[in-house]
Amino acid sequence: MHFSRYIVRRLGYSIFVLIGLSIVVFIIARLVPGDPARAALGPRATQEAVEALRAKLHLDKPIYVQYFFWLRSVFQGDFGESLYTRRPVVEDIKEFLPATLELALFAGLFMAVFGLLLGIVSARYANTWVDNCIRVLAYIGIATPAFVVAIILILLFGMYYEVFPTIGRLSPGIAAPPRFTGLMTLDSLLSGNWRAFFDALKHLFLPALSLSLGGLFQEARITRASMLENAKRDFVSAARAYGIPERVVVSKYLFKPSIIPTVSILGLDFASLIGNAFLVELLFNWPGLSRYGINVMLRKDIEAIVAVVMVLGVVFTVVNILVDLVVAYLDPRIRLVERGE
Amino acid sequence: MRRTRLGRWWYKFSRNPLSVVGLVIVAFIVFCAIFAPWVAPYPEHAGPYVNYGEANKPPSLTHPFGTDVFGRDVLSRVFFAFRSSLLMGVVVLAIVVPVGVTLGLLAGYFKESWIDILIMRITDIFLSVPPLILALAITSVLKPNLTNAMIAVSVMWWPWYTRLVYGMATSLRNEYFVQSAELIGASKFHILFREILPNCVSTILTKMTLDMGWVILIGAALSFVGLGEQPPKPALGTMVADGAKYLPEYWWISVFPGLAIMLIVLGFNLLGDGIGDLFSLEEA
Amino acid sequence: MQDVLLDVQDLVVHFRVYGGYLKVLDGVTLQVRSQERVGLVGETGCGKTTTMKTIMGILPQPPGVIRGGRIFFRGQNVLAMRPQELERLRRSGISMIFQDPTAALNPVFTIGEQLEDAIRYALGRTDHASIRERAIETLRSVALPDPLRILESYPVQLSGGMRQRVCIALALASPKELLIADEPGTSLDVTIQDQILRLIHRLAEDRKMAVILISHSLGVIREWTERVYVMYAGTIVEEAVTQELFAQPLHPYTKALIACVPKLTGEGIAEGIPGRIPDYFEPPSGCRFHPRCPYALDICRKEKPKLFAVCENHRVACFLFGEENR
Amino acid sequence: MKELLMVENLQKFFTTSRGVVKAVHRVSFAIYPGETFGLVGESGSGKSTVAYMVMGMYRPTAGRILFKGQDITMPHTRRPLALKKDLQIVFQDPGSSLNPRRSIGEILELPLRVHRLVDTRRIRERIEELLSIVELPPEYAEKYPRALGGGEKQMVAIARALSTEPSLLVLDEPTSALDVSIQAKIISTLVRIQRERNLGYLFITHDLSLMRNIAHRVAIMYLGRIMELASARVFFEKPLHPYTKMLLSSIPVVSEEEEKLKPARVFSTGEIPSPIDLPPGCVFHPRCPEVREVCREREPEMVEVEPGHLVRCHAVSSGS
Repeated sequence: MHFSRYIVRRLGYSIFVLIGLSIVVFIIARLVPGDPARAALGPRATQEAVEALRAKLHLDKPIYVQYFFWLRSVFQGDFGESLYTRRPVVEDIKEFLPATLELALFAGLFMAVFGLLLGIVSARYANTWVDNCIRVLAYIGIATPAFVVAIILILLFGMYYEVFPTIGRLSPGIAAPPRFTGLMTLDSLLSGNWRAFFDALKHLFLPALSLSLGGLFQEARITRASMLENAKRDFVSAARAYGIPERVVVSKYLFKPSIIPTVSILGLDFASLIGNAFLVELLFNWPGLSRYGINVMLRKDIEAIVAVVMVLGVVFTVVNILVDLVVAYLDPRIRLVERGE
Repeated sequence: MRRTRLGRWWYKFSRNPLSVVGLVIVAFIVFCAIFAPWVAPYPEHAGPYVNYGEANKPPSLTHPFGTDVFGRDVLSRVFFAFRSSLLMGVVVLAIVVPVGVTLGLLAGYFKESWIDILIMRITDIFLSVPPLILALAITSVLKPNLTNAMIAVSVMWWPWYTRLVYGMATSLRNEYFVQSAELIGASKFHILFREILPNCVSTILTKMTLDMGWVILIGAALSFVGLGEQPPKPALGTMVADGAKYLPEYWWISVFPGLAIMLIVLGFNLLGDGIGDLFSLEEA
Repeated sequence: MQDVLLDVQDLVVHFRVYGGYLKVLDGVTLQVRSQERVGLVGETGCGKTTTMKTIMGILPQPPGVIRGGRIFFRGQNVLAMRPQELERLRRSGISMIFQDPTAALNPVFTIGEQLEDAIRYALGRTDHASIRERAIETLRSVALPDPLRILESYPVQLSGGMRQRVCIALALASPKELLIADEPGTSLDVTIQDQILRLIHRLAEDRKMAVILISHSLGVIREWTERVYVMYAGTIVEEAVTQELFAQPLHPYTKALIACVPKLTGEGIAEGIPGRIPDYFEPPSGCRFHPRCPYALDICRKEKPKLFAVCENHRVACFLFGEENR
Repeated sequence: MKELLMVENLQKFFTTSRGVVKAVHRVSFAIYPGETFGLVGESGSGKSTVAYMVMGMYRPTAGRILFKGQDITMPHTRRPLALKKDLQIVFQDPGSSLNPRRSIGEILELPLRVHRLVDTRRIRERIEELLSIVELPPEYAEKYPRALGGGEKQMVAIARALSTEPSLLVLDEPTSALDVSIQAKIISTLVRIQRERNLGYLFITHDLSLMRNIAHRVAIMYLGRIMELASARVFFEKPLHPYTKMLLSSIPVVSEEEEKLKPARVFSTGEIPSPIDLPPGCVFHPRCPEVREVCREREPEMVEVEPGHLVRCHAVSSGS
C-alpha cells in the first residue's frame, strides 16, 4: 500500500526531471552560434529558401514556442532529421540503441555480481593479504579510465592472444540472427542460433569488461566497508546473543543490510558506465548509440545530439528508478517511513 | 602550537602508507607540470615539432616512452600535458566549488522553501544524465578547445557539490548550535558561512581532492574524442586517441599517456582517502 | 538457592585503539546465584555493558582484548568455550536484552523472521507451523497485543515500548537460566519503563530465571533487585544486599552518587561529584576513584583496594574500611 | 507581582503526511520573575513544543504569548533584537548545542558582538567572567567543544544563554542526557544563578523528582494538554489528577522516606496514544484507572479546585 504510493511518487518525479532535462538540452542546442537553417541548406541557398526553412522549423518564433513545437514532435516520435546519416533520427536510435543497451546490460551485470563478490571476500578476510591485494587492485582499477583499460585489453587479448574479438558485435563469417529485440545474444537465442550466441558473447566480453572495471571495484569497496561497519552494530551482536548460529548471522543478518549501500550506488556507477560507453564503443567499433553520438557530436548534428542525450537520459532515469525500487524493497525503512515533518 | 598540530596531522596521515604514496604521486605530477620546460628531455617537442626520421621509435634510453608518428618524444609531451590536465582540474574546481557549495548551503538551510525547491529541482535535472554525456554535448555545440571543455565540465559538475552540501546543511540546520545562533540574533550570513560551512569543510576538501582526479579524467575523455585541448598542444586524452590508431605496432604512443592518466587519478584518490581518514580521526 | 550460577573473577578487558589501549575493565568480580535478581549500577561509560558482552561471549575482538580473569557459568569456563559451545550457552543458558531496542533489532527483517529464527535455532525445531505458534505464544507472554500483526511488522513500524518488548521476546524465545537486562526501558517514558520492569520481574519469577539488571538509575535498582554491585570506572567498588546498600552506603562514591539523586522529599540538590570519570587511556593509579574522592589517603594513590567484607551481606573496595580491619 | 511570561490558550497543530498532529492544545500558564516553572510530561506531551513556541521557533496555530506585557507570538525571525537578548534557551543535548568547529571563546563571543554588549577590548574579559559564573577556568576559552565533557559543554551553553543578561531562561531538559552526578552540579549552579539574578526559568523535563527540588510551580502535560498545575508542594503532596498519581507512583526512588510520599501504587497500563489519533473525550481515559462514562464522551475543562491549583479531570471537578 505504502510501497505503491512510493513508486507512483518516484515515477512522477522522474517525469518532471526528464521534462526539465529536455528544456536544458533544448537551450544548449540553441546556443550554437550561427543559423541552423543556413547550416542545413548550405552557403549557396537563397535568402528566401533560408527564411522559408526558418518558418518551417519555427525558428522565427520565440524560444519557448520553439520548445513547445519541438516537444510536440518528440511526443509524436519525431526527433527531426540527422545531418550525418540523412535520415530521421528516430530510425538511427532504433538501429543503434539496442547494441548500447546490450553492452551496458552485460557490463552492469558484471559490475554488480563481481563487485559484490569481491567486496564480500575482502570483508570476510579483512586485513589479511587477500583483502590487501583486493584493495590495492581496487585503487588501480578505479583510477584507470575505461578507455585506457580498453586499449590495454585490446593489446593483450585481442592482438597478442586473439582469444576475444575486438571489433564489432559478430564475426564476419557468421550470419546475424533475425532482429527481434536488437540484442544480439537474445536474438540468437530466440532463433536457436547457438553459434551466433557464443560469438556474440565473445564479442561482448572485452568491451563489457573495460566498461565495468571501475564500477566493479567501486562496488567492492562499498560492500567491504558496509559489511565491516554493520559487523560492529548491536543487531549483529544481538542476533548472536539470541543463539543464532554464526553462519546464519553472517549470511543473513549481516549480509542483507550490508548490500543496501552497494545497490544504492549502482545507479551512480551506471552513469559513468554509460558515459564511458562513448569512448569504449569507439575503440571496439561497437555499432551502438554512443558511437553514433560521438559521430553526430563531432559533426555538430544538433537534432541528433539532442535526441541522443535525451534517450540516454531516459535510459539512465529508468535504471535509477529500478535501483531505487530494489533499495526500497530491501530496506523497509525507505518504503514504510514517510518523510516530512 | 601550530607546529605540533601539523606534526600530529602528519603523524596520523603517514600511518597509512597508501596516503603517503598518494601524496608522493601528486607532488611528483605537480612538480613535473610546473617545471616541465626543465624536466622534459625535449621541451620543444611539446609544440608543432616534426622529425619523421625519429618517428615511431620504441621506448629506449633516449626516449623512455618512445616517440610518436611525428617523431616527438612521448615523455616530454606527457610532462607538458600534465599542465593542461592540472589546469583543467584547478579551474573547474575553482568555479564549481564556490557555486555548488553556496547553492547547497542556501537550499539546505532554507529547506522546504521556494529556494530549496528551485535549487534542488534544477540540481536533480543536471544529475539526471550521465555527466560525461552532457559535457560532450556542450563542448561539441561550442567550439572545441580547452576553455570550452572547462566550461562544459563545470556546468555539469556543480550539482554534485550542491547535493553534498545540501545533505549536510539540512541536518546541520537542526543542530542546536544553529538554533542557538538564530535565537541569539546572528545574521543569516553568519549562520550559513560561520556556523554551518565550517562543519562541511572537511567533507568538501576530501571530495575536492578526489574530484581533482575525476575532473582530469573527464577532461582526458573529452580530449580523447578531440573536444579538449587542440593539437599540436599535448593533451593526454588526445595522445591516447592518436596512438590507438597504430595500436599493436606502436603501442607505446597511447599506453604511456594512458598510464599517466591512471597515475594522476590514482594519486588524487589515495591522497583524498588519506585526507578523509585524517579528518575522521581528528573528529572522532 | 545458594548455588552459584555465574561466577566472574577479576575480569580485565582492554580495547585496542589508535596508539595504545583503553583499559576499561580492571578486575570485575561478581556472582549470581540461581533465580537471584542482581543489580549492576554505575554511570555512563563505567563498563557495565562491556562486562555483560564479555560474559555472553559477544565482545567484538578486536578491538576488545580479554587480558585476564575467569568466567564460569554453571561451573563451565566460558572464556575457554569453543564457538559451538558458546552458541549452545546462549541458546539455553544466558540471554541478553540490549540497551537500545532500536539498534538491537535488525531493521531489514520482519519481527516474525527474527523471532522465528531465534526459536528455530534455540529449540532446534524445523516444523514451520510449530515455530510460528511458539512465536505467537512468546509475543503474548511479553504482553504484546495483536501478535499476528506484529510478526508481519518491521521494527520501524513499532513504538519504542513495543520494540523493547520484542527484544525481551527474542531473548526469551527459549528457556534461559540467566537474563541480562541492560538498561531496560531507559530510553522510554517512566510509565512505560515501569511496565517493562514489571514484565521482566514477572517473567523471571514464572520461568525461575536469575536476572542481572543493569541500570544507571539507583531508584530502579533499589526497587527491582535483591543484591547490587556498584561499578565505577571498570571496577566493582561496593557489593551489598540492596536494602543494606541504600540504608547504609559505605564507599565514598556510592554515598556521593546517592546524594546526587534528586529526592521526592524535596530536600534540595547535592553539589555533585567533582571531576569526571577517568580517561581509560591513562587511568589513575591505585583506586580509580581517588582523584575525585574527598577522603583519599596516600595508599589510595598507590594500591588498588580489594573487595573487603564489612559484614556478611556487604563488601566494599575502599581503604577507609579495609585498613581498620587489617 | 507582574508576570514575566504569559501564555494564553496556546495551540499548535502540525500537518504531516499521515494527518494532523495536535501537539499542543489550549495551554495557559504564567511565569513570574525569579520563579522556576516546571513543565513536566512524557514524550509526545508537547512540552518542548510549548518551549519552542515561546522562543519563536514554531509559530502557534492559535493563542497568545506575552512577555513583560508585550505580545511576542510572532516567529523569532520577526522579533526585535532587544527581545532576543531578554529571552534565552538552553537545549537538551549538550553534544549538539556547541558548534564543534568553534572554540568556547568564539561561541561566547557571538552574543556579545551581535548585541554589542561590551566594548571590543573588553570582550575577552567578559568571556572569562561568563566562564567563572559557570565555574569553568578562563583557559577554557581556548578549548574546542570536543575536549569538554558533557556537563562542561552544558555549562558553556548556560554561560552563552546568560551572556545577554536575559530575564527569562527556557531550559529544555538541560540535564536529561547527563549522569546524576553531573546533573547535580548543573542544577545547583542554575539554582545559584537564579538566586543571584532573579531569573525566571521555564524548566522543561520528564523528571518529577528533579522538579520537586527546584520548581516553585509545576504543570503536568499529557498529549498536548496541561492536566494539573499547582505549586510544587501541593502538586507533590496532594496530587489530584489520576495521571499525576500514576506518574508519581511509577517513579523509582532511593529511600524509605520517599516511598512514603508516593501515592498508592497505580500500575500504568497501555501506551501513550499517537497525537494524530487522539482518543475522544478525555485524552487520558484509555489509561485511566478512575475512568467514568463521561470521560469517554466529553473532554473535561480546567477547574481551579483551590487558589493556584488547576486540574483537568471529570472525577475531580464533579467530586468537588
